[in-house]
Amino acid sequence: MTSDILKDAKKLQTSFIPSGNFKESFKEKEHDKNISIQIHERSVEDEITERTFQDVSLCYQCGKCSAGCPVRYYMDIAPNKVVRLIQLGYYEEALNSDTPWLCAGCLACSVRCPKEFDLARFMDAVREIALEKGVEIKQVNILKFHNAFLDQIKNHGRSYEAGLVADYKMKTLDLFQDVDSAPGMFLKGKLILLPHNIKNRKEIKRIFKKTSGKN
Amino acid sequence: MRYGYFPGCSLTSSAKEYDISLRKVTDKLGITFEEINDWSCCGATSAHVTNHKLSAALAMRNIMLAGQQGLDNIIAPCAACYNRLIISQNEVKNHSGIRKETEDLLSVKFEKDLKIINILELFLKSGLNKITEKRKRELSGVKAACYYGCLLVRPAAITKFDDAEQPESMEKIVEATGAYAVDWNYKTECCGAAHSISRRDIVIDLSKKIIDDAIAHGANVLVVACPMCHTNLDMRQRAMKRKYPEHKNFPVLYLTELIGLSLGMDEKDLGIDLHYSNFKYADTLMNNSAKG
Amino acid sequence: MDKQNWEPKIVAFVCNWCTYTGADLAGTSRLKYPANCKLIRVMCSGSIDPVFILKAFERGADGVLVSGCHPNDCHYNAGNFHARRRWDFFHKLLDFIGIEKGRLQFSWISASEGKKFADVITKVTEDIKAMGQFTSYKKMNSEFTVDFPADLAELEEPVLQESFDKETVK
Amino acid sequence: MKIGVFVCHCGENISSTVDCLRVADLCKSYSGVEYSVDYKYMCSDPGQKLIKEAIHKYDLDAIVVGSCSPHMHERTFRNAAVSAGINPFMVEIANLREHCSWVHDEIEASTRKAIELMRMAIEKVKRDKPLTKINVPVTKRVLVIGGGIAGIQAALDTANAGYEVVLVEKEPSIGGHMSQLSETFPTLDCSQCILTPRMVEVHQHPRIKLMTYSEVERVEGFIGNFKVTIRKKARHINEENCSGCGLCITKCPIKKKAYNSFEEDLAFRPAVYVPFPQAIPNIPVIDETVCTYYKTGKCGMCLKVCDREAIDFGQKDTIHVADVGAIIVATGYKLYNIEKKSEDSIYKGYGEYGYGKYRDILDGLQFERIASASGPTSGEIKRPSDGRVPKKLAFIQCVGSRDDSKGISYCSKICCMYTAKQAMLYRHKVHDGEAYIFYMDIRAGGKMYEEFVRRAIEEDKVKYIRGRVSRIYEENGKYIVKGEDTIAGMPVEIDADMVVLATAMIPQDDAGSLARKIGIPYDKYGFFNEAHPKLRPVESTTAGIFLAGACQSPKDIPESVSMASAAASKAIILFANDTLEREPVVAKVNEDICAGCFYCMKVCPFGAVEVKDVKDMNGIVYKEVAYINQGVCQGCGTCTATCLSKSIELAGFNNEEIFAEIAAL
Ligand SMILES: Cc1cc2nc3c(=O)[nH]c(=O)nc-3n(C[C@H](O)[C@H](O)[C@H](O)COP(=O)(O)OP(=O)(O)OC[C@H]3O[C@@H](n4cnc5c(N)ncnc54)[C@H](O)[C@@H]3O)c2cc1C
Ligand SMILES: Cc1cc2nc3c(=O)[nH]c(=O)nc-3n(C[C@H](O)[C@H](O)[C@H](O)COP(=O)(O)OP(=O)(O)OC[C@H]3O[C@@H](n4cnc5c(N)ncnc54)[C@H](O)[C@@H]3O)c2cc1C
Ligand code: SF4
Ligand code: SF4
Ligand code: SF4
Ligand code: SF4
Ligand code: SF4
Ligand code: SF4
Ligand code: SF4
Ligand code: SF4
Repeated sequence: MTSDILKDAKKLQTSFIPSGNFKESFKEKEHDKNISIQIHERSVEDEITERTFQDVSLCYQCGKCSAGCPVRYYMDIAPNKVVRLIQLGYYEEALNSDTPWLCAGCLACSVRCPKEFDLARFMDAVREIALEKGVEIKQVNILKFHNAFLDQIKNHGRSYEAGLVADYKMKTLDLFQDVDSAPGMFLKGKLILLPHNIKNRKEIKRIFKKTSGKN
Repeated sequence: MRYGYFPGCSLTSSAKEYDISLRKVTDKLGITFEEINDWSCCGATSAHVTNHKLSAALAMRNIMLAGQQGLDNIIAPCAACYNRLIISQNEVKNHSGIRKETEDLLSVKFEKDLKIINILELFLKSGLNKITEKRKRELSGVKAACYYGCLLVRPAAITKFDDAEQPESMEKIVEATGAYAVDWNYKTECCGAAHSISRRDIVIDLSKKIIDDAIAHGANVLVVACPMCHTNLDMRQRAMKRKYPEHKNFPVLYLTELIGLSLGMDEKDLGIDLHYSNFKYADTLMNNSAKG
Repeated sequence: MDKQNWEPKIVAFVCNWCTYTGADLAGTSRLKYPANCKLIRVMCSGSIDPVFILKAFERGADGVLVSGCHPNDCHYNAGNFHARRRWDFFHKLLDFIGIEKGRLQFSWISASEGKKFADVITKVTEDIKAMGQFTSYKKMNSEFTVDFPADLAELEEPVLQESFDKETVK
Repeated sequence: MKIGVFVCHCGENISSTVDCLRVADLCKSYSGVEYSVDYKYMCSDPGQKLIKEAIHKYDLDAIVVGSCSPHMHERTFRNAAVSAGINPFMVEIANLREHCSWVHDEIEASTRKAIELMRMAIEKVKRDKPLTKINVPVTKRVLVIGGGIAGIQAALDTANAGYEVVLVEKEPSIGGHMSQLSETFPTLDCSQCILTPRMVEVHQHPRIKLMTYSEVERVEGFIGNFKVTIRKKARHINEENCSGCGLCITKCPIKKKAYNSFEEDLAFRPAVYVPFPQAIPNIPVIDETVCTYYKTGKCGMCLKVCDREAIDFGQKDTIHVADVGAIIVATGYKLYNIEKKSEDSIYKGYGEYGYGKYRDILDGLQFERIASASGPTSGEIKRPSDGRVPKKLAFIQCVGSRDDSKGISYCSKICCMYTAKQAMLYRHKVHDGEAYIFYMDIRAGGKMYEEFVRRAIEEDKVKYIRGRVSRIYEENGKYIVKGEDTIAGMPVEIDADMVVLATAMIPQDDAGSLARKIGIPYDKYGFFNEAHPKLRPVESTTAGIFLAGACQSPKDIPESVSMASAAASKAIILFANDTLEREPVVAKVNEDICAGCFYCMKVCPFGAVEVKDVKDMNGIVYKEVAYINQGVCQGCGTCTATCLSKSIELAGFNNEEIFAEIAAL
């Protein structure tokens, strides 16, 4: 506990005192070898603004988003705090958080935010940037699921559960998780074993290829 | 006005019954539509949470195809597809940068402005009185908790068809079938569908709360309009029971299935037997009707 | 007049309450700025008629500055909003008749912004200097302007130039 | 025209960088200049004497002084001109000091500029016309609109200064919102107890004419000379005859058809009613919309019981006209309603808090009534739904306030304080009750305010939770309040028995239409605009119309009262003279060329433009033109630039004068 508090105090110092400019001080950290993410000239905050068309400083930290978030209890930090970290330049902490990955994209926060800040969209951008910067994602299964799902689309144009579940299970090596549903589905003829390939798979492949490049 | 149909991936597999009942019911009500040729997945949650450009392109591909096919509207029965399509379309409309990027990606120009409509809008538009007129089965004992989920009405500024906090359109449809719609609290609470496979623990908790609230408010059936919601609320009940032993199986119907039942259709015809929980829905509900 | 010694002639239309007073403050603070710009005082920037500006160009101004109170600070409440609105339109018109937009500048300077006044005048002067002399005003379509009253139209070109030059020679 | 030119050295202030002698010499060569001279100190007595003598000696018609800023000495030189017989508006000042010598160092450039400035002034003065100050008489009577605490205070102050007051209140009684409050922060004194004596004083004051149940229909005229038309709505009770015995009220069989709006709809009232027992005047009103007599022609119970023959079912609205010299607007506020009223309203409503479908979710004023000793529960804190005493109370601040998406962007300023007060009152009344307040910031800037809030926390153990609530819903008779404690970084759920929303203070519904009627501007929300946010906070931008209380922005009682006294003193200052003198810088329409487009009317910030009929010799109207009311026009000139046909001139700054300045360059 104590050490954590001290760590926080130290962080505050490096962030606030030397330059008075959060973005600058983040750049200073470039020399710190422990930090796994790359630092671009553009700050993460600017990148988010560019991708989401909204200024992060809009958020006045009322917490209404977190108060109504259905997955709040499973997150390591509150959604509003992720915004706060970005506002203050603690990009590393924000990008390393579980919260964006646990966000279910339900939009409850976005429709209730008094400042009309689209937090769900903000979370999208944080995830994108974390992936691009190669941050290690702790909610690994969630990411693996998304990848498995996208692989389905990439290869077939549509997703189909059997392939998805198989692919996901290969990726996670968690073979027993869904036993209570898969056999039932199969028996009911809902778990189709062969993928439905769309005709123009070439186009889909092209879309994937062209969008996979880093910004 | 030519309606386009975008079933989305789920309706071709895990939510076949939704597709089946939708086709049956619309047929009976005289609503016709054409499936979009060679449609592809809208990208779902996975695309937009990891790669926005990809997500926009996947959604817009389908809208573009529908346009080329000469359609004016797209019916997207899956709430998630509906949300992805309408949000992507909105984004392309409002941000010329994204528009250009996506147009380049798909090598087309977006010219036609198609209206994306969800299942509720479809029934509201085509006239609720048609349902009432053709009603065959007595459903007055059905006490339905209308579950919108999170993506059907949000964000209201874009979907523009119902209130985001106290929506009432599904209730109107349910009441047109002669069933009773209960007032409850979890109409728009998220069931966590995005994490259905990867974080089942979360999904089970969230879905459990939804079912409990429906029961607490006197509902005897949950009515949904989204395959993801259905999967979580129906299929996950066994796992729910494992975690919460006191849990009792609770019927979850697609809105189209409820309409089908009221129109006098057979359970099997509607695909209700494909549900994970083995209920004799019609019987249960009818019995309730008898009981009043 | 040879090109080397050319000094731009700039007219500023300013409101009585904010910018004119701001200019006073620049004076009391002894700030320095180029002497090319002369102020014409009006009660409110809302009363500045686009015709005034065209007239100024017609009379040989190389640049025109219009300045009033900040939004919400207008002494008359809303005059500067009207000015602003008129401007958006007028800028387009200028473009249409072939006057570079930079020749007409717009700013908000309050009564306490002496420094800003000096800075704006310096900047405008430099901008106009960089653009060079404004010769195309003659081409201006007369249908966009109203005539000067007769006695003014005939007003001799400023006497000061010649006599002043004479005196310096002397 | 003979013009005199006077170039001042200002000691060395001007002459150190401007060659004053040369400037004066050169000016001589300009046509019309009869005399030109330079002098060390023009503003000094000898300097002024020099000007006066020159005027006499050379028979000058106009003068130009090259000196400091007109804001310094324009008045000095005008006075000098006047005493030598020249019209003060035939004086122009060229600003050679602030705009020239002090800001340039090069002698040559400065001198050159000085000459140009002089020349501009000379060309302008040639076209100046003599103007005379405008004198308007003053009617020494004030109209106060709104009888809340602000209107009451303003009326009493003006009346006590010796002037007549007409106080117009749209409700049946004066008192406004203050009469609804329980106890008031920061001293917790009883609202009614301090308000009632003032209301009585208004009623009995010989110089205050009180018109309740009345509304202002029209305001014409201008400062010192307003003519107001007032509609006195039919009470259906003859005020002269009624003794206020209240018999009609107790006998009226209609008991539960109409919500009692004074009780914020927490109770009912009969068809014939006074809003509250201490009402001033204590004369009932019959509500036509519910009274049986108006529906069926029967009943008439009140008519039977009233032995003073005061019931008058046939009474009609009456129209009254009053001449006043000043108007004080004090129409107060209303509260944001969390129910969505309409699709296009700027207030979107709070569906997530239940759109007002739960009866135990109250707004601030409803709680005031419940906490008030004279309220529907006689001051006992009880749930409206079942009358139980709530053991857990949640307060939510900033509902509608500071919310760009559902309400308004501003901070309502008083709700932090009244929430602290209400939580305190609750804790005083329900000793074993818990009070939670969800807040974003505490804005307690005022004398004893922060101490008050701390007292709520430290002495009364009210729990403050920093974070906005996302949802409220009912579960087993409790209200689940879902919040986030943003300080602890933890989600919070409170199962409250009752919830009080500190809803935003917003303008009255009719604020906009009232403002247009009386010709004052209002902001995008509907609050009336002050003339200057810091230096003229109680004046509207329309001369002679003053503002008091919460109609200008959210305010508590102390502020409303200070503003009311300030507005009263502004009116009294106006009445200190019999006539008003105004600068003649006003706009005037040339009726011959006015095209009657009335664009000028749209842009005039002061509503000075009126429609005037132009008649031919037979008295037949053949066109409408704009007419500028010189009493109202403030001389901004916005209309002049707007008028396409160039039919408006601003005296002292007309087009010709400005063209002259341009041409002189
Ligand atoms: C819940 C709550 C608690 C509060 N508690 C406190 C407290 O403890 N201490 C404190 O200092 N302040 C408190 N206030 C603030 C206080 O109510 C206001 O500061 C005060 O009432 C403002 O007075 P006013 O005269 O400006 O407006 P109002 O009280 O609103 O009076 C305006 C009057 O004008 C009348 N009117 C409106 N329109 C017209 C029209 N067109 N023609 C004629 N008449 C019209 C209205 O009927 C009303 O009588 C509280 C406010 C609220 C909402
Ligand atoms: C850092 C700071 C920034 C501020 N910024 C703003 C702002 O942006 N906007 C705003 O609205 N307000 C601002 N204020 C507040 C503003 O300064 C005050 O509201 C305002 O100055 C108060 O005016 P006053 O006349 O009451 O008092 P003062 O300005 O203090 O004037 C009192 C006068 O009385 C004289 N005096 C004192 N005692 C005696 C005596 N015994 N006999 C004779 N004369 C005496 C003093 O010398 C002084 O001249 C700011 C205040 C501070 C501290
Ligand atoms: S609701 Fe909006 S303003 Fe409030 S903390 Fe969340 S993002 Fe920020
Ligand atoms: S969109 Fe994400 S962060 Fe927002 S409420 Fe839903 S799950 Fe929470
Ligand atoms: S109207 Fe008659 S009965 Fe009613 S209060 Fe007046 S005097 Fe009494
Ligand atoms: S006539 Fe109307 S007001 Fe009179 S007693 Fe009957 S209902 Fe009441
Ligand atoms: S006064 Fe307090 S409660 Fe009211 S809007 Fe301002 S901060 Fe919110
Ligand atoms: S003391 Fe000053 S800085 Fe602190 S809260 Fe009050 S007003 Fe703000
Ligand atoms: S703008 Fe000019 S023409 Fe039009 S009404 Fe006003 S004065 Fe007349
Ligand atoms: S000068 Fe200004 S105040 Fe006067 S009439 Fe014209 S616009 Fe109105």
